[in-house]
Amino acid sequence: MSQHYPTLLVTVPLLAAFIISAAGWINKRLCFPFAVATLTVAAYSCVGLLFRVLHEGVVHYRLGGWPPPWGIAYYVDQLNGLVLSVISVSALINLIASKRSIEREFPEKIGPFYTLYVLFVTGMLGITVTGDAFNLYVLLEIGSLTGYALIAMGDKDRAPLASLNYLYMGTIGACFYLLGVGYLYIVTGSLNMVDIASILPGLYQSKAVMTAFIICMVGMWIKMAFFPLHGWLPNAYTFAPSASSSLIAPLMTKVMIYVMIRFILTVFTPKFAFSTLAVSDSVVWLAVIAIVMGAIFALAQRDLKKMLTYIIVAEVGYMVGGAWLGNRAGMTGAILHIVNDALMTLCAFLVVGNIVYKVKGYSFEDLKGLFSKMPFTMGAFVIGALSIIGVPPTCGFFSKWYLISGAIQASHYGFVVALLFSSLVNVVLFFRIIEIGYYEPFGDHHGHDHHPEPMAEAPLSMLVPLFIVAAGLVLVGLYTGDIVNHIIQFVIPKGLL
Amino acid sequence: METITSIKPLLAVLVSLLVTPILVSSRASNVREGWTFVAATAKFLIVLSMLPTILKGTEIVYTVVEFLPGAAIKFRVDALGMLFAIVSSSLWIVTSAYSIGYMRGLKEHSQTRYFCFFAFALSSTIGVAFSANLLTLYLFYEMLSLATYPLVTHHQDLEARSSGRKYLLYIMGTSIGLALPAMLICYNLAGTLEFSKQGFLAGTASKPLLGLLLFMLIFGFAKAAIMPLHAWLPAAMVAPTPVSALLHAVAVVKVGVFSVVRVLTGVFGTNLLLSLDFSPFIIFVASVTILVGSFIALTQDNLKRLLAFSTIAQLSYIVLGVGLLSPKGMIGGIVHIAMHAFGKITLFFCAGAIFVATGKKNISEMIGIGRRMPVTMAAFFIAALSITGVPPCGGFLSKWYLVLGSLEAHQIAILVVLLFSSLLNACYFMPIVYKAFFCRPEEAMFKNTVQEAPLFCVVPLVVTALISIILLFYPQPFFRLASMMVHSITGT
Amino acid sequence: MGDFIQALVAKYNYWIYITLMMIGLYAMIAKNNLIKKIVGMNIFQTAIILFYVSIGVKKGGTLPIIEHGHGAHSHVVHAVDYINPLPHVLMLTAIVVSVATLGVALALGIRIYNRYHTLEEDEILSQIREK
Amino acid sequence: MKITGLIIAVLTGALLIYATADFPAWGDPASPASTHVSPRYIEKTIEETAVPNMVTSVLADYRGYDTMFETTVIFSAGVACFLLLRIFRREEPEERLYRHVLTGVTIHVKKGGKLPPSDDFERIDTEWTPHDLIIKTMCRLLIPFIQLFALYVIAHGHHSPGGGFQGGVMLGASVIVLAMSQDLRTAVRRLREKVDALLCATGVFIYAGTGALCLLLGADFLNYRALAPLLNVDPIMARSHGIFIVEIGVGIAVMATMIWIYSNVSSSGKYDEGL
Repeated sequence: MSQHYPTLLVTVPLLAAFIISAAGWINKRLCFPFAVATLTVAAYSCVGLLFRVLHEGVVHYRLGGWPPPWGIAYYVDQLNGLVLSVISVSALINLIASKRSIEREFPEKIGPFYTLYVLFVTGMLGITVTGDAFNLYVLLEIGSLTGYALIAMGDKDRAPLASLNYLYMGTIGACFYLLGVGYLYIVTGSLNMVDIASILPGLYQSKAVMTAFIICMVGMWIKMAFFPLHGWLPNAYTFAPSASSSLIAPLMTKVMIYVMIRFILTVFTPKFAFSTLAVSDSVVWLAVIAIVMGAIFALAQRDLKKMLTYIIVAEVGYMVGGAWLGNRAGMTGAILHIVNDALMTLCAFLVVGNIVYKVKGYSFEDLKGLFSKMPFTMGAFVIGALSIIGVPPTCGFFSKWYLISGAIQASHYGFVVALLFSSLVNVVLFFRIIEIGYYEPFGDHHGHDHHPEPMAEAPLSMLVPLFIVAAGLVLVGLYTGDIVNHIIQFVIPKGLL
Repeated sequence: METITSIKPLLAVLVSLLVTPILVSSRASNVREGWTFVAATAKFLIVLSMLPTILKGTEIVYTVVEFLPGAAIKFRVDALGMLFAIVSSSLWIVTSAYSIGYMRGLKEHSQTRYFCFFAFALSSTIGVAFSANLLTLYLFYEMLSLATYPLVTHHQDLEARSSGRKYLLYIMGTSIGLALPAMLICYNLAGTLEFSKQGFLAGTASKPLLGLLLFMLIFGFAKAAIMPLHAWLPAAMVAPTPVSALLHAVAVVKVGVFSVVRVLTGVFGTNLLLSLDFSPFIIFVASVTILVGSFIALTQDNLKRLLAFSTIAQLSYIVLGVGLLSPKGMIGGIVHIAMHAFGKITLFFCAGAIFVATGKKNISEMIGIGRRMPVTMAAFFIAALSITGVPPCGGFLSKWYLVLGSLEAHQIAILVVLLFSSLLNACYFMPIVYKAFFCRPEEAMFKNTVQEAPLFCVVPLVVTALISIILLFYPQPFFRLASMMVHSITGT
Repeated sequence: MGDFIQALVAKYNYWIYITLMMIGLYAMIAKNNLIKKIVGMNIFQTAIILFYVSIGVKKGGTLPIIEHGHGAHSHVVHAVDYINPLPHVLMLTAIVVSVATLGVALALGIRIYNRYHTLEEDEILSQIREK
Repeated sequence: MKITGLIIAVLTGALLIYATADFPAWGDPASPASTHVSPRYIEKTIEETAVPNMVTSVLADYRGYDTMFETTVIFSAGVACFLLLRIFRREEPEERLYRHVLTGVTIHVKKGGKLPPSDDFERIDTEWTPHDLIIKTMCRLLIPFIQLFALYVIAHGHHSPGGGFQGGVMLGASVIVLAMSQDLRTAVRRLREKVDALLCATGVFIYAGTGALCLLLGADFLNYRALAPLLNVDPIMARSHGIFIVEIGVGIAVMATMIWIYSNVSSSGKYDEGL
């Protein structure tokens, strides 16, 4: 079966989504075990595929048995394999962690919720695994449509509008991408990424190719919420239900960054992206602005979840900037940060989920005294915070290491300063939260006779996944060397120094 | 130089971390504190067991995981690290005993959290001592900052919060804002971060860039409390006294100074510093800190704040000694790590004991206290002598070497600074002792009921005071380690 | 100028689709009414569909169904005789996607309307601010 | 906002127009799009899939994988609308309205009250619900023909324009016409919500399941050749039949989803009389 991993990881969740949907009408209790089983299979296939790629090199798969470029083909290299594993594992962890909150928030609609959940994961996995530019668009729309619905189920007052705005922006983004693919098709006649890449070198001077590249990039930037196209993200992620925000926030932006890197590295070559088209410097400066503005906006927030969303905006700036530095270290940092940021965001949003589950709010007011109330959740939060700040040995430090190295090598000191600035702002942001959770409510006098609030920790089914993610942050940090040496370095073309 | 691979350094780091789950889960306080002792003793024994190997001139290395060539989590035990590790691990045992007396005496809340983070902080300290490269050092440095935050802000009141903010702002602000980019630039220049005998930066960059790096690294490790980045240390004195004692006389500040010493010797190397003529800059910064710190200490009434400023000044002795780049001065500076540690911890213990027994924090309220707490104040006197640098205490030796070093480096101005600051030390310590013992009985501010603090408090401070004296007569291990270190880097 | 007009006329299909698309884009950005935005979105998507379909055209080609059906194995088929089927297939997908998006957008619009009893964005925002 | 929108639209338009300079002339048979990939579809469709309609063969076979997800998109839109709008527990209103179909008399039934057991009453939600006999009758007459034609479109997709999507939409439209001309309750009585939802999932499942069946039979996903032994035909015809199976699935899914979306959107998820 192992030769079918590339398709299993997409089609198993797909088929299961229909079964879950049906099960929702017959017996709701079946939905959750089905979803878990499916995502376990998907995660197993993804990790299995990654190991196969590591051993054998690029894995090809022809869907329908048609050879590319006529049929749709999958090319799985180390980059896909890595991102796939991250997606499937984090979706699985979140699924288990959010069971209780889903059951509490949508007791009647468990079936459709899990259906859309699994379909969203299918979309994300499909985007990552596919080697066909148009197929990517279709899966992108699956991911987006399900995402809109999952988000709109949150806060009754605000979520639908936030989701609708996301839908407008998301549709523009996806349409730009589709248009870019159309421009590529009109000059190359092909939709297969590898095939396009083989035709393009003769056309690098073509205005159509340049425009195609630009609109594709703009479309992706909208989807990944790259400043100044980030407007939809904060509200959408803030007002989403906990289960959705901890699913979508780690995955959507990261997958789009993967797509961007895939287009830079595979479809258009780095030579075209960084040399022929002299925009990389401006993009990095845009990333600098994204990071700085993300950090500043995060400072202005008065609730935890919205603060985290602006941190995502800043983190997107990290990755876009890193990828566009145009050197090996920067690209390594960006790819590594896809993995790390997915885990970090997952950790942070799972914590928010736990807090919402117990305290029913996430504004700073609600966080008072949380360290004594929910010590384990907050312990995991601290690890996540450290990783986002970039303190070793958590993984956030190492991707920042590569990003800063890349910036130094490219002599782009603005980016270095922006990264350090955002780290410092993150220190302020997170220690503000920690302070609120740690000090307030104040004791009567000088801390003596201080009676901490009784412990009211989230259920074990939410804590264990959270701990796994928190431990993952440290483990991924410790194994950074292996990830870079055995996976990422094969992804980046030799020409890129 | 021979090296052997052994897991002992890692064990020494981890032993206190491993015990934290037990500390958390233990319900009885006796069990919890029993385990603290076990961990402290185990740590000390592991460190001590490596001493003979080090004294033989062999180094112990252990690589945990390698991220990049030249940048790994890697331990290397050398003479300098050994000296620091012995000091901090031995003092942990004493402090643990003192903590029990202090925390129980004051019925503090959240004692479990306190002991856990104490253990965590010690792990980080040993990690810094044994780190083989800048990355590992940075890692444990940051861990220490985080582990000490809950300790500094233990009281969880408004004052603790503002001090905690200041503490983090200074410590993490500088480490992320200055040390981290400096480290990355170093790595990009040299392709490695491994400390070496002659530094790894030689010949990699121009003088202005190296100067910038030196600046960033010295001020990036703000735990060394070099002015103007010293303000966190007095603020951090809101912590319970054992924390101030161990962390702000030994672990935290010494980690800062240790990091600076590592940067000067292992990253830049003495030859590079000499050839680039950076020594005057370091000496200037250190001298200013010594003098200004001592002057401010003169004006303090709160005993712990006075000790804090005294610490700021004394730390710069170490930087000064190493910055002189003369062998004797370096030996003096490095040995001062140990001498100052034993002296200053005694002083803090005394301040804490007074607080436990009387609840007083200010010097002006301590007139006549020597009659009520003679043992404590006798120890205070001995330690004050040690810090001032007067025999019969160990502090004399390190200062003597510093003076020799300044002569060796033909820096007469430094000689003046050293002597003058010793005078200042005497000026701010001796009045306390005088008022404690020799004021007239009618001036005494204490009732006859005031007694010595609990035994758990008194015994540790007596022990450390005695060690201060013993170190004058048997300073051999520390001098041996310091001179091994200096010989290995200067080659003489 | 002559060249320009020639280019304009020769590629008028692109001009038309771009104009349409920009009308849609403008509506999505500038309109205040949420439904008008949805209409703009549909125009935008339809313009792209037009663009793709116009790629498929071949002068002299007929619709892409082989006339003789089964038993035509001996009959030689020339690619130039039929228009390109691929863009049509792609646009079937795009149409379906735009219908699906429309459905979800309308569902969201209904939820918003049920909550705020208006679809003007500024009125909704002022209601939110008042709260 | 208007100015910003205008500027963005004009700039984007200018960029897009700028790029058309390097486009091949319109309808040029020698353009890359017409010469690179597509000729194979045109020339080999009979040979490889035995389907004369190239759009069908490309849609359901060469790029069948896309189409599977396309159907999934529609399916997810259906589920999304359901998830967003459907309201299950509704307060029973104070009084219900019933109209006597033959006379048009409206009866108010108080909460807890019962209606005489008769088929001549229909439930209505508002007093002004129109009662239009002509439209109702005409639609009722039309619906069978719409459905018949829809089935033809699905079945004849191999040889003429048509296929699962088009046929499915028509089938769905036939039910929607019923719901519009009568009311939603009548339509739902014909096709229960649960059945509709299950059909929706089943339709896509047929598609993806066919793909998975090929996988189980040892070929690549969606490689219909593998179905040859099951269908007892040669591999080429197996492709043609596979396409047909898949088109049926698409038809069912599209029909059911269209109805599902319509019912939820038109009644705001209440499943009352609808528009």
